[in-house]
Amino acid sequence: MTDLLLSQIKLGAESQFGTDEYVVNLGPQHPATHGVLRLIVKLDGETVKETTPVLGYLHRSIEKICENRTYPQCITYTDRVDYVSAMSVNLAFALATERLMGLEAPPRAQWLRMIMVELQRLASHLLWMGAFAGDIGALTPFLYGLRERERIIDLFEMTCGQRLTYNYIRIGGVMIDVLPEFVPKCRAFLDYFEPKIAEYEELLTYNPIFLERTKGVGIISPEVGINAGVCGPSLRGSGVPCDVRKQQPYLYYDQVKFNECLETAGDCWSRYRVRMREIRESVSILRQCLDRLEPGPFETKLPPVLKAPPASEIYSRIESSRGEMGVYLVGDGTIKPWKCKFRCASFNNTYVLDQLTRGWKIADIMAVLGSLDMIVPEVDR
Amino acid sequence: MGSLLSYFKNIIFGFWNLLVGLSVTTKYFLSMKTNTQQYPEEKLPLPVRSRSMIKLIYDGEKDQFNCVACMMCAKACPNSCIKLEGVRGADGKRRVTTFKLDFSTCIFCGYCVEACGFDALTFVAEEYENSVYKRGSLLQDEQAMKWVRPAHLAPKPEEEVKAEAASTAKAGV
Amino acid sequence: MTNEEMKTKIESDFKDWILSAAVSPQKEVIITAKPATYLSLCRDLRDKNEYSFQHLSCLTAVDYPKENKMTVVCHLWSYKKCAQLTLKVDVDRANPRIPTVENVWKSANWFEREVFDLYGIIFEGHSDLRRIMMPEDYTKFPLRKDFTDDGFIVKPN
Amino acid sequence: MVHLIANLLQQALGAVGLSGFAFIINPIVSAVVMFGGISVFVMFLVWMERKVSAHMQSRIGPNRVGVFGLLQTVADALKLTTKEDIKPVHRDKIPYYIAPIIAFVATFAGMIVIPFDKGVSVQNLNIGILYVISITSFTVIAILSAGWSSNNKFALLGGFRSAAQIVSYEVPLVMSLVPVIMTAGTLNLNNVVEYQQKAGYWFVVPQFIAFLIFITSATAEANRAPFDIPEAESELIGGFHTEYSGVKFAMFFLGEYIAIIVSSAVAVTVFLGGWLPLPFLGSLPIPGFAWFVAKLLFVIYLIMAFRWTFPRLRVDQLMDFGWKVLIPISILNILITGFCILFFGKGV
Repeated sequence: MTDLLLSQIKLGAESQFGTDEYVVNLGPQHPATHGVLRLIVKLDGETVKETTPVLGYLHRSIEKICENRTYPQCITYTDRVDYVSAMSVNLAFALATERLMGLEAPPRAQWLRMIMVELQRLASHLLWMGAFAGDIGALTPFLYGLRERERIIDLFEMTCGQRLTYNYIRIGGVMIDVLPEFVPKCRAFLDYFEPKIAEYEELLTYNPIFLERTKGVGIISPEVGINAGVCGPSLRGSGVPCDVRKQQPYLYYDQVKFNECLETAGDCWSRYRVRMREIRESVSILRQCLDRLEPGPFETKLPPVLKAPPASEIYSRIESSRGEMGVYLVGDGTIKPWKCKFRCASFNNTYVLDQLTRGWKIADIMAVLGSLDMIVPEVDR
Repeated sequence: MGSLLSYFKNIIFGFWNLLVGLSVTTKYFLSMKTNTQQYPEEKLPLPVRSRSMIKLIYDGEKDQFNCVACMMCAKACPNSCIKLEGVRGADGKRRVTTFKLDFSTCIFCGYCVEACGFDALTFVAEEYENSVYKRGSLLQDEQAMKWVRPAHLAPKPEEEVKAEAASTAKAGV
Repeated sequence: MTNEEMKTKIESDFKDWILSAAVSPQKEVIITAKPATYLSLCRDLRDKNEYSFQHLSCLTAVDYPKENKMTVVCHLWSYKKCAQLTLKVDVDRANPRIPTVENVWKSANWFEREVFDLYGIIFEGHSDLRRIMMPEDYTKFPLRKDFTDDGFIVKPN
Repeated sequence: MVHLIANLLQQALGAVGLSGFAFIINPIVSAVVMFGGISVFVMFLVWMERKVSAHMQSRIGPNRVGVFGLLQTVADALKLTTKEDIKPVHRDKIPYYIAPIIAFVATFAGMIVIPFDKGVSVQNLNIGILYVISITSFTVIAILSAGWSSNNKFALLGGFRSAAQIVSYEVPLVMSLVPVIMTAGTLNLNNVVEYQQKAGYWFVVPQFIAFLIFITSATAEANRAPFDIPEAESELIGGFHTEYSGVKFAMFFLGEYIAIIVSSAVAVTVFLGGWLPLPFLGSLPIPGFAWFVAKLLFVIYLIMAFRWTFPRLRVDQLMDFGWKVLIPISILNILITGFCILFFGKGV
């Protein structure tokens, strides 16, 4: 009887009931895709066979828009390239334009830029930490992260009047000098913030469930990572020293002391560790910057009309919160860039998602996606 | 035996770290500290630099707008959302006649306010409740944007500003 | 290795493969490759120990309708040497075809898809050349300078 | 209390000469009273969960409807009942409608053997523990059929996960109770408490490991975080109840909370001495019912704290944890308890 049943089942499997891939659409509306990323996931039971990211749901053609705007006007759009870390993109574009036109911002502006960008890195990493923990299922760190991020954003609002899209770092300097109470407030924030980092680590770092979920999951080997263009903290988790701040110093990063945070395992947990350590490093950079901030002008005198030299081009890179942020500008002697390309870290980091998740479980997609710190506006632009 | 030992060690280590995590949340639960602002009842004071709403400054004494329709704001705007016209008045100075700002495309970058050389446009921090029910009502004209500057916000004379800058420079911030 | 040194070194190493090499006023080494040897040049730049440009930082294209060409621009970075290199290759605007560098740098996969999507440059041998940003049934190439569409407004003033 | 009312009712029935119908009337009355009481308690628990999570996250939580937002859940329930009932077109009709009912009834039925105070329970079954465990595991049928019938890929995955999870966590759940049953020598929940009273200690002291295992597997049985993989929000959106809305969703929701109450109540009865007062506080004039509720709230707080502190396990890790950690340890625990009974004549 049993044999008969078994044979029938076998026969059935061959003849009528062929097995098929279980295709699931994660997104574009999904609680864990950080925006409108769509993943077409082919599953075998719970196991992922293939992940295909589908981009473009947030494509706003910022590069085309920038070709039709003057250089200063473009900066307002760079805010929207990566709205979680708008200062970094502001800086990337401003530095590229300055290098294209041979301008130099005064020292106070440079220090202010560094303070702002590092504060932004803190804010971005805090949001990332919360979102990553949320993807894995812990909801409380998200609120803790936002609570501290709120204070950073208050500092930004005090300085430039906006909370998300700042338009603060301008060509040849910054928009406006910080208020006199900014420096003490910033120091007070750092004093308040430092013990909080330990709290996040207590909640997550050695939590056994967190370790289970992240250790050994989504391993990027250094070779694959470099070849696939992974950058920033995600690649540093694999032990590749790729910090643009160290490799190609801009602003005054060669004058401050900080360590490049490296981990070797290349899994989600390493990437988490790299970012948590970067938060500490950023705090130390911020303290040094605040110490060295000296009075002076906050912007250079710009020509009344900003024109790029004809047939000039520049590719300028900075280390944004998510990794390498490059801006490619081609000038044609007019007030508008002939070509403007944003090279965004998330774009390349999302590309490796397929390789990282094959053979893992569906829940690991969320862990890996979270650990790569991708932001959809940056991917789609 | 070693693996058995590490099995129990792992369990105890994991259990301990779970307790550490629980202690953090329990600490916050018991402290009952909250960071919430109950918005309509509690309103936070906004920083003076807040880019909340763009207003057209109206000079109550002279009974006219400060704007002279020089078009600098319209040129600076990345989205071309400012449309304005002006005529030459009886005193020989240009005055604005129509000023239209389409807030549905405005991104509050602040370039118009910065470009204005006549102290005619300004951000008003307090007016941040700007949502409307119809898209059309976001297209505001000079009457809707009219704003008389209160006395305490009047711009300081130039000497005072310079003295202040010098004093902050001395303080070293 | 300074920029000038690298420029002369590249000029001597690959003199048959490149059209020009220069250091721009913005202090970047810019070389223009011949389309026929573009792929082997990329491979050598990645593999040769004195270059080891293992990181394709950015790949994009620029449209020059006046010269009737489009230029594919690769920005390479060497983690070992801390050096940056701009590699250009011109393609015909009417029939834009160029071999893919996907097999040299994996990251080129999406970069080239994006360039195909927005400029219409066909990368021969690409494993998955589909539109990436625009809808799949879209027929135009938005970043070309002669692009027009119904909803497209060029900013006034 | 239930008995009091039932007795009153019986007398009333006897007065009008209908005492023969008492066997029908009694259960109905108990059910109505239980349902009312439990519903109110669930509403309180939802409010409590929101407040607990809010304060853990330095928020305020609901504070608009009623005093301290106590009526927020009432408002939410009202909203749920008035919502449009959205049904997937190609659903499997019968399981789709039955699933929320089973989910609710199966957990609710577990309540009837819980002794809230000395001798106060709807039915004093002599196989109480066995009954609770077996009736609450019916929820797996509900979740599986909900996942299957809603014709949604995420729901189906959630249903499968739930089947695997509940089946494997049933084992440590039972096994953690076995040492207690061995020591007390009874399956009757009332008698277990009475044993603890007689022995002078609660079972949590000698059987602390069993208590931990019980709480863990009870959390898993109730599909609560960190074991909420059937409805894992960040992966499966809502899991098995993705396609349920309105009252049907409310029933699932109610079922989940009742499951928490039932398992916490069993934990309180078996490990924390049920209605017994705290040590050294026995002389206080506090009724046993209050002690019971206080302990219940403590256990429920623990389960809530788990949810708002820990990340979620992956499905295979969940199985690993159940089979490789909980079950071996509970077997070891049973063995040790057995030896102790054998050699010392009583439990550890």
